[in-house]
Amino acid sequence: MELPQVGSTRCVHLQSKAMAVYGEGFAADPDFQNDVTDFTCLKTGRALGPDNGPVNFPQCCNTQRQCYEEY
Amino acid sequence: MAEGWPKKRRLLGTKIRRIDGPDKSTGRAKYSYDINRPGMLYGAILRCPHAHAKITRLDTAAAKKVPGFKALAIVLPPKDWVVVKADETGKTLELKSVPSKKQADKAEKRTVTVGPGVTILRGNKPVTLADLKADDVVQVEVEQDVIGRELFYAGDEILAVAADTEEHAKDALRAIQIEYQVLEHVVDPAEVLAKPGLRTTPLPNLSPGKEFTKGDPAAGFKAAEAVVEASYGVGVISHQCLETHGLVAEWDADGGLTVWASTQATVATAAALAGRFGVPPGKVKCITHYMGGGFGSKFGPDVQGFLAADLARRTGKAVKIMLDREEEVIAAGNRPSAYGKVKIGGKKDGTITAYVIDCYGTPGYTGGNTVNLNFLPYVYQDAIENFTRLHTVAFTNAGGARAMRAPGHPQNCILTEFAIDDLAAKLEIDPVIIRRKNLPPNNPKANKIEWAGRRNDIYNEQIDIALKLSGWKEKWHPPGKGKSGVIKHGIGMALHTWGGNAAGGTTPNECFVFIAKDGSVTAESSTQDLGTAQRTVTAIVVAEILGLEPTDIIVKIGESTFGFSTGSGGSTTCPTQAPAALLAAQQARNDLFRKVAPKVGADPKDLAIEVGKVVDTKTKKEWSWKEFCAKLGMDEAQGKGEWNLAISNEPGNENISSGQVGGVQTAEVLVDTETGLIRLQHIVAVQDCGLVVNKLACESQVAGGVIMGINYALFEENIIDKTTGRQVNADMEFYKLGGLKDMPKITVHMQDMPERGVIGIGEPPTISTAAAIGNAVFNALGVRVPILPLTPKRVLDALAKGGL
Amino acid sequence: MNNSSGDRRDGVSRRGFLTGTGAVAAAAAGIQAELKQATAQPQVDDTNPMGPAPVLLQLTVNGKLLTTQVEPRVTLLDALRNYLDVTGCKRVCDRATCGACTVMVNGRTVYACTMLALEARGTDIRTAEALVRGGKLDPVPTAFVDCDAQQCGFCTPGFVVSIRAALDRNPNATPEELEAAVSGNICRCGTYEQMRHAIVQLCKKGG
Amino acid sequence: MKNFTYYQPTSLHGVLKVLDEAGGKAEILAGGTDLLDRMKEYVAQPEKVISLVGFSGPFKEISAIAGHPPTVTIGAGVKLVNIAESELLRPYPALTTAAAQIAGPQIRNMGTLGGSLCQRNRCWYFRDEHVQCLLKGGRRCFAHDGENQYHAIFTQGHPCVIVHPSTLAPPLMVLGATCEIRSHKGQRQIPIEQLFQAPVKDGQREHTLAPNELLVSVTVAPKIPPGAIFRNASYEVKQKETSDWPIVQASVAYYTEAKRHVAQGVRIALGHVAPTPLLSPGAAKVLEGQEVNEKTASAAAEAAVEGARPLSQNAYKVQQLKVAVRRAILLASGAKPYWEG
Repeated sequence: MELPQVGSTRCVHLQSKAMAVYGEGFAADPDFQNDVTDFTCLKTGRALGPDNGPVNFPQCCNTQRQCYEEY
Repeated sequence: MAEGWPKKRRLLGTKIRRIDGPDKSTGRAKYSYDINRPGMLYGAILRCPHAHAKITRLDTAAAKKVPGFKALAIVLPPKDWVVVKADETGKTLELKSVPSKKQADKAEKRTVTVGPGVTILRGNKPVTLADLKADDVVQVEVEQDVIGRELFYAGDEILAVAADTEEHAKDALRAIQIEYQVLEHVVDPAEVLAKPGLRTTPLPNLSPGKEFTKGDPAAGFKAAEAVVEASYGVGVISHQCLETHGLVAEWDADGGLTVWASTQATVATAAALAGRFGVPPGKVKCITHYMGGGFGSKFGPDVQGFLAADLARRTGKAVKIMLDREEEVIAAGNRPSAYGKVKIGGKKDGTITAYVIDCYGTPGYTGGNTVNLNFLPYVYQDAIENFTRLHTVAFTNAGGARAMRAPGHPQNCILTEFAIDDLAAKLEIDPVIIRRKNLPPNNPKANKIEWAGRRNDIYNEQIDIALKLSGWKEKWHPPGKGKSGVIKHGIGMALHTWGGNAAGGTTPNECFVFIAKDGSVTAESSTQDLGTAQRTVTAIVVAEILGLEPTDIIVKIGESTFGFSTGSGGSTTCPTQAPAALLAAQQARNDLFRKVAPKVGADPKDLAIEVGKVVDTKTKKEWSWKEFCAKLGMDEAQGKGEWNLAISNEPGNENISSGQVGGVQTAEVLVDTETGLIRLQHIVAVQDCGLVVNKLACESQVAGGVIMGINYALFEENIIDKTTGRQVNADMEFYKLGGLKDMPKITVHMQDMPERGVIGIGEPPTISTAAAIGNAVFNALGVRVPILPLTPKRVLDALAKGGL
Repeated sequence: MNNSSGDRRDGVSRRGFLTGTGAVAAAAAGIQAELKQATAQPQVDDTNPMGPAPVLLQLTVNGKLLTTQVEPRVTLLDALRNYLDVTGCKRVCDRATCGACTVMVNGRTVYACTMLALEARGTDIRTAEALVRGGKLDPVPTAFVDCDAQQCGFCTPGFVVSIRAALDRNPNATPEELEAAVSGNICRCGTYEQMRHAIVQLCKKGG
Repeated sequence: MKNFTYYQPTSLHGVLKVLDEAGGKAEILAGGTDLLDRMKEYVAQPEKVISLVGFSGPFKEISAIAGHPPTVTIGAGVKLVNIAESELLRPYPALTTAAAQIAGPQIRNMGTLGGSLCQRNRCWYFRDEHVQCLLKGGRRCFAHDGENQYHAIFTQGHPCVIVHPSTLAPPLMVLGATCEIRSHKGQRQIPIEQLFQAPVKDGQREHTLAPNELLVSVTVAPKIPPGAIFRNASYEVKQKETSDWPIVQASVAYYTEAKRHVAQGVRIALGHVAPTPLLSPGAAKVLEGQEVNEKTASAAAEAAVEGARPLSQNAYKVQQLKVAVRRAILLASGAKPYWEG
């Protein structure tokens, strides 16, 4: 059972239901562990970033992404 | 060691009327949808009508002339810039990007010609060129920046307008001239599997499958006395919250923002708005006193919340944006579909020797897995030696999935429990034998109070209760072999499990209790009541500790400024807020004793609470509650309770709150084999739960979960047309939901296990209902109707194929 | 905390209630005059065109005469909620299906979302807010609270009004009749089981 | 919805005058349960809306039920609830039970006879403003090969495969009803079958009224020889027991004379299966002169589905229609419903 890797460099605007319910301890949320939690970008309020790209863990830990802002 | 729950309980576990029942049942309760502010404007959102397209032209001039039009905001967030030069005569604005080490340091420059399609904002207020000077930090919105933007589903948000009335907002929206380049779309996940190279969504449509194997399934199938191969599935459904998503946003004179939002997370919503508009969190307030259902889809302001607040800062007026029904269905989240080919092998003694599943589903244009990947073959996985699970996510041009009541679990349950009943039929045994044989074993290392240490016993006990209450022994018959006639009778069963632990990360949930000298008690928490009766839970807990009645407690919840709280998800609210209220009430009581004892010549540790009074256990003196509190004088007794997952996991706290429950449900149906109509007769829901706080509302949660499961089994699904890529039933007419007379008798049996502390049960009861009903229909017909919902068409088509 | 809008749109204050029965009688007389004149030979134009600009709207809601101005296209539901700050009826489907907007017009339940506000002039409009007098709850909401037949509560006013109307027409209604009375109402949280208990209580104790 | 001028005439003359001058740009507002839906979807954008609510006042001929059986005239403005509860219509359960099962109480308190007969179809492509189907000037019908689980199984070669949504039309057809239609220039009477047409292009509707015509009343007058016993019933298949559209409907009427239960003057009509409500002479012929029992009822049901051409997703409606016809016949005959075992 591989856990989605909890990158330390996640973008400050990445939000998910797991974070709304478990805060910084979101990795403990079973839904997060089973990758059934939904992600939104706090800049756009949608599941697409300011660059209209997808919002999820791997994509929003990519420091080279144009709209990425370190925590 | 914490004092914990009182051993002798007066209110806890009894049936108590909701304290907000009267306001709700007489329509006096004010929801976000009902808020009318002075001079309030109405917003409406322009959405792409195509399933996949790019914007090629936008002209908003006509819209801005529509009577009542006030403001327009496009969905792309205005970018922060530093003013280099503001040239009033030339009508141009020279900008450079805000220097920040955080972004991959790409300095940008831009020169904007200021005109009708350009809006400049500074400190959340619209400004003109004349107001600007060098080095000002501003946000600049250029409407034409939308040109070329790719839109991924029919309903994707583009911009919003605000007007004096809702009618004028719709008129302005329709006056907007916009053109699209229509692109290829796909809405059927099966089509995505057939075309691997497809790219019509932000990520490639077909995402790589995830596989996991335990043991040796091939060997398992060899050892099996019977093997069944079949396909099952269930389509995408919408949350259909009756109060749609949305909020009213209003800025105050000094740049603070208040929103009345329909949300499951007041604190997270306020924090998101603070981040988006660069306002200190302390100056943003989210109010959610009453909320018309969320079911997992409302955890933040969403784009409509940002647009309302954006339009409000541009107009200086309050702005209300509440989605209409069609928007709610297509754009506000859904439970993703799950279709699977299952191969299951087993023996006459019930052992499942092997289970292999290859399943896929669509979460719309974005989202994660569509089944709960680490929980297949669901409840039974720890007992089954050999299984393989392969799951593939197929993105389609439809609205994105969001968590929905027990995310993934109902799908898991269907893809497991259907296979068990089909295997039992081939082995010619009662499916209960297979269920009992493969129940998860007790974990010898875990203590006996907790779920892990006693789950096998709990499930067996629940199966016994369900068999008795449903009359299974008399009613079950081999599939299709019930009494003859056009109307066939059947009975089916399914099991589920769910977390329900306390929530919260490093910042615990808070509850505050204040006792005033007039004896009045106020309990405050920023948590929200989605219909789960959380307001009444807090009142009951505080009243129990202070010897009062729930209606005596002034409960103030649903305002983000009442301390920290986490969102209501994962069935974590009650197991978090009830302990917080318990500790707050106990602390306030002790504070009261400490402050008043010297004035009445008593020792605080001798004082105790009885119903309506305080007694000195040593001197046997007693005071009425009001009389005792009056001694507070200028003082106020205070208590603060903190609780979260970490605290609940500390040894000894499992009596206060814990997690993980099981649950067994049976369903009894009559099926008219001529018309394909299914009439539910009886559903039994046996649900373990820790300490029950309010038995009345607890049973409501279970019955409510069952009813949502009934809709999932029989009535609801999103139907999207392949050609247009548009949903044909984004309404409540052809998106069918059961009414009162569609419901069977529902017998709820709560297993009260107070020693486990409070456990959340909002989500588990909805998990196994659909699977139990599907198995009951199979038992009635002897033919499997494999795809839910079980519409008359699917029943008749299955009968025609099944040769019955 | 939530006060309704003050002056808005063409200066007619939404707070400009014409209280007292006098006003109601005057309005009703106006309507009667309109109808009496209809039986006379129709030489004069009796088609009564109104709008499209906003027109005066007077509605008797829960016994009070409320006044505002609306364009003809405004439904009774939107007039009540958006113009008159009466929010005891909710907008959920807005397409004559879910029942959350159910109100009584002259004792009959209707979907307020699918009736023009102008069509409700001169009628007696009752919402769920009429079912409490001075803190005393009507038997129907009382039964709902006793049996916990409301969870989020957004659909509850519609259900309560439907059952109240059925009991008004037949105080000895059977549970079967009351269940039929709510066949035009939908709940999503799933309060139906508790609603059955409330209905049984109402039939026993009499609505 | 788009704004409009609202008329509340208090004379039939006033209604017909405005209707005449509007040149097709007006819509009649009776109960509103169809029109307001269409206007909110911007599928209908009339400049004028003519209300019949003023009619609940003195104009009896449009809002009353009069006459005595077998001939009863029902005003087009009569509410569905009043049809369901009418004493005068008690001999016609085919009509009254159908009215009593429409949607829910709210719709039955608002909807009218005229509204039921003249309502537009409920096809979910037609009612989606963003879909240009045949009836809105487009070049194709999206249901034909699309989501057609609730569409027609008798398409009669028509390119538009809607079903007519009126649940009162089939019972009125078996009860030999005629419609009284008026316009500013005069009036006419037609058998109810001629009120319906299968629309194929923009501007056409599911009924044959001219833009300036108004349906004023419907008169039920089944031909029953003296002394004969008149039997009639309707049966609908609905997925839900609460507010829901029928998937199929059948109505039956016939009379019997001597002791033996031989059906005569048989009329059978089918609802929600074709662009118009359908009389089924074929089915009627099979039952005519036969003793009514499960065998003859089944034979008539087989005849009723003769010629059905289901689409890609609604073959199941053929089976359901057979069942509806058989059960309607048995209900009319007074036999104990075998399906309520």
